[in-house]
Amino acid sequence: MLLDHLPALLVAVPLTGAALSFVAGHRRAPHVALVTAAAIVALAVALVARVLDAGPFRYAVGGWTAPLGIDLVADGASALFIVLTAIVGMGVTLYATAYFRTDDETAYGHGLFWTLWLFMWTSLNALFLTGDVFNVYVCLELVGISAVTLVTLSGGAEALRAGARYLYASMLGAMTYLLGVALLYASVGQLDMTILADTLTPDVTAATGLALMIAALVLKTALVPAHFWLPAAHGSAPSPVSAALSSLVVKGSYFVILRLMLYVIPVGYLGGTDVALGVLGSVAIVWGSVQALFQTRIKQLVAYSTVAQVGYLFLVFPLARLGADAFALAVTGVLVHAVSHGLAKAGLFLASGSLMSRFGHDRIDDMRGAARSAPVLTLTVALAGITMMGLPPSGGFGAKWLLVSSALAGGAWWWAAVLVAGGLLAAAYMFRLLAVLLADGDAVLGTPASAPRTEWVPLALAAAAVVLVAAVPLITDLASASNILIRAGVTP
Amino acid sequence: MIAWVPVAVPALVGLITLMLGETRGRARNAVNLLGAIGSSAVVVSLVRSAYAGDTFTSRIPMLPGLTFGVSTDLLGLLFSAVATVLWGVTLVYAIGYMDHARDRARFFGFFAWCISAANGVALAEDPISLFIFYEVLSLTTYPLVVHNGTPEALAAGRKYLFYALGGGAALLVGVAWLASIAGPTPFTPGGALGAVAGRNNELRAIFALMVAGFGVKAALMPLHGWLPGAMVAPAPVSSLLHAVAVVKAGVFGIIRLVNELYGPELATSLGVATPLALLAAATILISSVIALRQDDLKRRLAYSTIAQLSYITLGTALCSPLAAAGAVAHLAHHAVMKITMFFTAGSVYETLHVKKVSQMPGVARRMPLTMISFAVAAFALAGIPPLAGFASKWLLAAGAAEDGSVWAVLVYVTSGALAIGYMVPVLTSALRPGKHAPAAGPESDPRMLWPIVAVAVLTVVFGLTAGLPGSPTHWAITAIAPSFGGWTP
Amino acid sequence: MDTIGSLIPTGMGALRFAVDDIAVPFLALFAFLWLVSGAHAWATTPARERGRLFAYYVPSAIGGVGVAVAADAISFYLCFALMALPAWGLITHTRSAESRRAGAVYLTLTVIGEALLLAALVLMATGGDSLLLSEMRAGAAASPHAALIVALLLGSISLKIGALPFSGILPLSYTYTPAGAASALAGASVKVGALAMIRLLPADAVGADWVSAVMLLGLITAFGAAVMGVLTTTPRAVLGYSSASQMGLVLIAGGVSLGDAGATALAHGAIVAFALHHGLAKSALVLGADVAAHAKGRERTVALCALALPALALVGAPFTSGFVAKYALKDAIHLLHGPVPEAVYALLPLTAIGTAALMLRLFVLIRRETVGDPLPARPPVAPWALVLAATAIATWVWPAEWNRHAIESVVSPDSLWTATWPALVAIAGWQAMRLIPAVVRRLDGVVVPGDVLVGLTALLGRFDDHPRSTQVAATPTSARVERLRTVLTATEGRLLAWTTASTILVLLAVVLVTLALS
Amino acid sequence: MTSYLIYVAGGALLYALGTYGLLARRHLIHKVISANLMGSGVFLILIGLGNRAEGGPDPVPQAMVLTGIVVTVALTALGLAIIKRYYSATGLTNLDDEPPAGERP
Amino acid sequence: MSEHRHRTRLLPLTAAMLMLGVIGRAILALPTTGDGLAVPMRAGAEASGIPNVITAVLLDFRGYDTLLEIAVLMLATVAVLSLREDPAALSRRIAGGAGPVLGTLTRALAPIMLLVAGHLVLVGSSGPGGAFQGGAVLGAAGILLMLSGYARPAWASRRAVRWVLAVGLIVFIGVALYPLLSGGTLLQYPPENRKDLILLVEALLTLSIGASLVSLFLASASSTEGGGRR
Repeated sequence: MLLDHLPALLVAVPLTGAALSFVAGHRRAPHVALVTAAAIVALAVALVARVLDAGPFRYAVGGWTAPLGIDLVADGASALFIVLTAIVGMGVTLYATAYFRTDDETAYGHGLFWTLWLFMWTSLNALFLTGDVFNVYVCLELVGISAVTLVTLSGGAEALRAGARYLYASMLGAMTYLLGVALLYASVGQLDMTILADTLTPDVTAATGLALMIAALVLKTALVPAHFWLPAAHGSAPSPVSAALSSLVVKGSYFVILRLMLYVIPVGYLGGTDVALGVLGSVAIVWGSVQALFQTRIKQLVAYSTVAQVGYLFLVFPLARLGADAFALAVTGVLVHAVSHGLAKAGLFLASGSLMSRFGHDRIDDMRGAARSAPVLTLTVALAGITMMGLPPSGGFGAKWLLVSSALAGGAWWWAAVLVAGGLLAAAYMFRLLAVLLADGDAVLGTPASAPRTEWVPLALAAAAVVLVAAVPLITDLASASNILIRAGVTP
Repeated sequence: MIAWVPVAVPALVGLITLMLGETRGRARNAVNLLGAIGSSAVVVSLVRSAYAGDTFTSRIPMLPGLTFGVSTDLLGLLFSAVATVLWGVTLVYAIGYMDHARDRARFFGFFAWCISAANGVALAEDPISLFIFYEVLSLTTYPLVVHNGTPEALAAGRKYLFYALGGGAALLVGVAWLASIAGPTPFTPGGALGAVAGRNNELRAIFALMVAGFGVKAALMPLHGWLPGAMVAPAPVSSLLHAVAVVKAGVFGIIRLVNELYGPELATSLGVATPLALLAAATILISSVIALRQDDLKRRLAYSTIAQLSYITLGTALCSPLAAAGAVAHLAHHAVMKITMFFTAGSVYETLHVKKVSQMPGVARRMPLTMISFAVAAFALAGIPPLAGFASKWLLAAGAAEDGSVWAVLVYVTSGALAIGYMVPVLTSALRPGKHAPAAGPESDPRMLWPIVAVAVLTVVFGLTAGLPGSPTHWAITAIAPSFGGWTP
Repeated sequence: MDTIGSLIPTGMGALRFAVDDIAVPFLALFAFLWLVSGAHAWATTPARERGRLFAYYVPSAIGGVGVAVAADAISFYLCFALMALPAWGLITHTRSAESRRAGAVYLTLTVIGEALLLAALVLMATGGDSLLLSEMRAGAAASPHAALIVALLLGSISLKIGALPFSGILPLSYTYTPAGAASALAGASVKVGALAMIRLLPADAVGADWVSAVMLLGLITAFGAAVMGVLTTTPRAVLGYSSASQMGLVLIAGGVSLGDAGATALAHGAIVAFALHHGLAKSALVLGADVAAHAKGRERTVALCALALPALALVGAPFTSGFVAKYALKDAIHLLHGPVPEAVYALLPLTAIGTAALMLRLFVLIRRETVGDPLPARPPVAPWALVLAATAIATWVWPAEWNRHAIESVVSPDSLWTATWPALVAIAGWQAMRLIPAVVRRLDGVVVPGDVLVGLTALLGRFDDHPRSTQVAATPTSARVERLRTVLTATEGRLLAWTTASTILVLLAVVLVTLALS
Repeated sequence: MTSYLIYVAGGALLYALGTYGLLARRHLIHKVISANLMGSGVFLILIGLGNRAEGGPDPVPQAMVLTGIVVTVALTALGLAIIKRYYSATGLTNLDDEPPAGERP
Repeated sequence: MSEHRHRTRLLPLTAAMLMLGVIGRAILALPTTGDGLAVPMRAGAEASGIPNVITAVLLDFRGYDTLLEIAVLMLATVAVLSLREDPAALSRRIAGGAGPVLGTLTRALAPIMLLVAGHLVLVGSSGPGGAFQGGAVLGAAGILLMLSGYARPAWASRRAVRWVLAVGLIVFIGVALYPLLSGGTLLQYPPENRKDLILLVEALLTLSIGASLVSLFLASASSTEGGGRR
């Protein structure tokens, strides 16, 4: 039965696509990518249906179950992230067919965007599915190498510098993570997450290893103060790449943290790490927002917005120790947030890219009057902004509501205060941008030939984020079908 | 599902308007007017049902343990009817006013969305649904505030957002907190918090948070700062949104909060109603005095609005049935009065480019019908019988007196005096001879003139029919009665 | 529950009008005066200004007539407002700066008065179960807010009738008003205050202290306004202060009416008497002064002679309407005991000295006055003559209790002397003043119309004409924001530098490990 | 004293050395080499700790190291390619995000 | 690239030392023996019939890691190719003149290197060796041929080059998916043709890896410096 092999196919299909797109050459690569993307979307939807139907399931690669082999784990959370990746990926692919259209064969990495992008997609899917901590390392490096290369795709000095920084950060993260795995394995002698969860006993070496792994993943997720590589990388990459990086790549490493912290590691095993992550998340919300507010270039602003939004993701950890109700609400909330931010940020970055190419520059203050000549893009920015701010009826609101409820249910109002303040700060920087776009100005912009794809794709993504609250019941079901909640024995 | 119609139709109209684009003006006007007429008809039929005791409720499941629902109760329909019917009137006016403006698609689209959100606020069946619509209203108003795109408008927009979103945040915390201790709490006349009645300090804090949230739109001092600035928006926006839909959403929230969430009894016993009343009273007096000193006509009207909104807040906070009914009635009455004035201000500006009171000499001769309408509304606002404002003010003051809150009576009458103080100079200035000669043709675009006359007539009619079945006063009394244990006047 | 129901105004159906005993004299007075004054105004106003004048005059007249027959709170308040507010248009008819200022003061005080009235009405309505004035008044004594109600009513009435310290409102409103309109204001409009006393002031609701205080206030107003009037320089201002002085006497009656029910009946009689007497006489004076001012030679002399009749009436000379009114008042006061009523009773005749002085001053000023603006037509004599006739007859023939005592005692030498000597004293004093011309000259015009209210005028002027526009202040914060931006951006720049950032990260890893092991 | 500790200690030292280099060296290639040092350190630790198994070395760490080496090679290749391209675009051999060490105030 | 003096930086040094301390503490806390997964792995290897346990882990138990590892390698190649400055770098022969010594040496060495590569692949299942080792030797041979100017014809078509680079991965995926047809899971080779399949994959991987290494070399040899003298 093909459905049983969904985890394998979700890795194999994009990987095949990547290899074939490389062979196909830069003219036919987009077609390969589109076909692959369509196939992944279908597979992702099937996976969601399967998980909702039958609950989480494991897939023993090579027929060897853990601890001998590597198990892929498909649960509600991984299905959710995979379907998010599929939707955003489809959008990015469509957008890219217009964005990278050029007659210059050498532009954009000699047309190798498609191959790199499909590699990245592969690695993200693999990352969301893997149940093995060492396999995570390989997946992370796949993500890292493809992401770094994609950042440098434009070949400009700034992009190269950003790529180099990103690469060094990746190296540092990779080595730290591997060191952590080495220590963990030396102590526990297991690599499978489920087995680890069952066998972890208090131990210095294991705790050190896990803490180092978390630190490495925090770096890859760009949580303040480890965000140093993100603004430059996301800001100087081509727009489809920025979109994928901001909305998906940081979620990849975050997903691993989520599984480690809430599934593998028992509460209190790592001492105050969860609270520390929450505090760093709060700092990220404030610092990222304030920096976003002061950016003068549009993609820098959006990139710092990612720094801030990533902060929310880490509030789940302190909330999760506040009791069963708070746990379930927090996990559901953070999943909703990840999805809504993924959609909205992709839309926002793609719209920024379209704005930049229509204006021919990226200076926010010189984008006056965009609302008149580029209404669809302005609307996209506005819709994405609604989600960033967490205003109803967006998914961001659903997430904020759940997280605030979790904080209040756990009696920890200060986290609620952070969440609310974060929404206001997001409003500050989003409306700084919107105000300029809505300002009176007579920017006469040419209509791009590829307008439908460069305008309606971002709009669709951002709009999806705004109406996401309608999909919250679905996300709640997926959260219930996630191993994290099943293991904790709670339902939202 | 019929309950969603007042929300859905304007939303759909807004969407179509935006998609039609800038150039297809005729289609845009047709869609908007048809939408307004259609949803007005639906609202009227809903009102008839509600009077007969049939309310419709519709819910959509949303977050875990959370539904998103609307209910067509009489109280909500009052606000909804005001917003929807006046939307139609304002549309006619706006089509005239915006005749040569730019970005009309954006304007009318967001305008319709605002009405949709306001209707949602009116009909929301629980605090969470209300909060959602409330936030949507904040957002959809922003493009209208900054519509002109001037630095001034942008600054005003920034300020508006600062307040609106700050208030929204307070409201969010309040609503979420309430939900976390009490679960779903659909609005129930007389109060919905019986289950958690003992947790007094938490309930007080939640009340304060929610008042802070609603207080922003209700322009309760010191949360009023955005409103005068927001007057840079085009006149139809000031008229319908900053006199009716948006600001009333705030006071309507307070009405729901006091009467149907906490209930007058709980609000009184918690001791939260009196501070709210005092705040409202202070707002009334201070803003009236400030209004005296405004030369810019729209700013003067804005400060007047701040005072009048607090009439409603004060009436609600007194927790007396008569005052509460008066507050609800004033919601409708103030709407027609203030919209008349803003229409006038806009019309005068658009026709003569006069926006300051001191520039008005001669206007009365140039635009007699317009200024007569203004005078009617101004006197109504000051509470001169038999106009609309008097009826509600009488109820408010009588309720206050019945409650033993003599100070509130004095506040009401004082502010009535101050209202004359800031309204009459407008009239006297307009009556003075000035540079504007009587017009040879029509005094202004008929699409602007007749809506003004229409709302002025409504002002008179509401006053003359006050208390008769179907009048806002009667409606308000019927709607508010269940909150006071089936009280009947 | 039903008791509250009637408090809710149910449309226009709630408005009740009734021609009852109280209404009749006022209705007659108001209707007559507004008609006759209107005729005068019509004749003396240039055709192109008539529309503007009567746009205010007619509503005011309707309100005035309506207030007389209003039987419930809403209609009373409505008609009160309808009468008082448009009067602003009459006062500012000339559009001069002074008139506008006067209008502003008038409007301010009127509006405050209305606010007080409304508050009182609301409180009275709440105590009882009806909006009918008669029942509200009857029920007010039982209201927990009785004292407040009385205070509010007295405040409102004081503003209307120009009791001290608001006496200036009357001269202010007459001085710049065209004669016909001024006649209506002085004769009728002010009397609404008297009507309000009867309709609204509850008997036996407050203690004797209140009665005394109000009576004293009335007495002081009677004297004070007279003094101020003498020191002004225009006939209208004198007439205005004279009105205030006379209304002070009415206020004494109003104070009496606050006492027990027996005194109230008499006091009400006195109030009606004074209303009729003063309304007609003052109207006659205003119209007559206008006629006289525009007359020449013999006509002027005749006019001045005819003008003496209402003047004497005000002084309370025998056989005049004033004689009747004062008798009624004395009867009412006489009923009360205690130091204050007795003192007031004793001092009451002295007020006539003040009035007499005012009248002398009026004649002096009219004679001094030169003809002002040429009128389209000479002021008509007929309306004036009608009012004169009414002044002479009305109080004597009115079928009521309050003039019986006066009619009975009109020929008694005692009463004749009482009515005459104050005038003689005043004349004597007047002559005496001639001996000190320097002082007289210095005092001439010490009081400007409006006295203390002029200060208010200045204040209001700011609000009315050219209010200072409140500009949105330029954002002073922008510099601070800029500095903040610099600091934050620099900090972020330093944080982003590779060595710092990666070191922080390694340290973070160490911290996390430490936390994990703690 | 057990022999595996020698490898492990050497690995840890290499790792620390590499860490310092990656953090503090300004030249881009120095950084890449430092990262490789770190990698070698981890590999040594892995192998060393794997040798604690009784009855022959644990094959899993060895497999991990083999995979790790390939990944590190890939990273190094990419790093060198970027550095080269960066150098030809800017003429710089450092990230240029901070003043040279000697000029710091 | 210019040299510059390096001054010891205190903060990074502290960080590195702290890291050393962290590692040290963790390691010293470990018991001196620890089997990890050694026992089950050896048992599994015996059961599956692969003599070399490391090979069993790499190709069988954790074959998924290896699949992704191959992906990493190809990705790195693609990445480096995307970063090349000279578009023609891949299809252009390094214009190198092989001197007489180098020419002779190359001619002698190349076949031997090919043989060695083949051998390494074949023994990979039982002893040290395998695709990576073979690929490395193959790549070295390729580079040698490039430098000495003998390999021109092989690089005539860019499409062909791409196929060679990708074929290893593509076939690996194909073989990995092949068991799905017969009801197995990903990478669960059917026992009957297990060995052949692995050999096929290894062989093609060797080719691809070798080609990758050559490409990496060529891509770096840009037109402005290095081997691209013109």
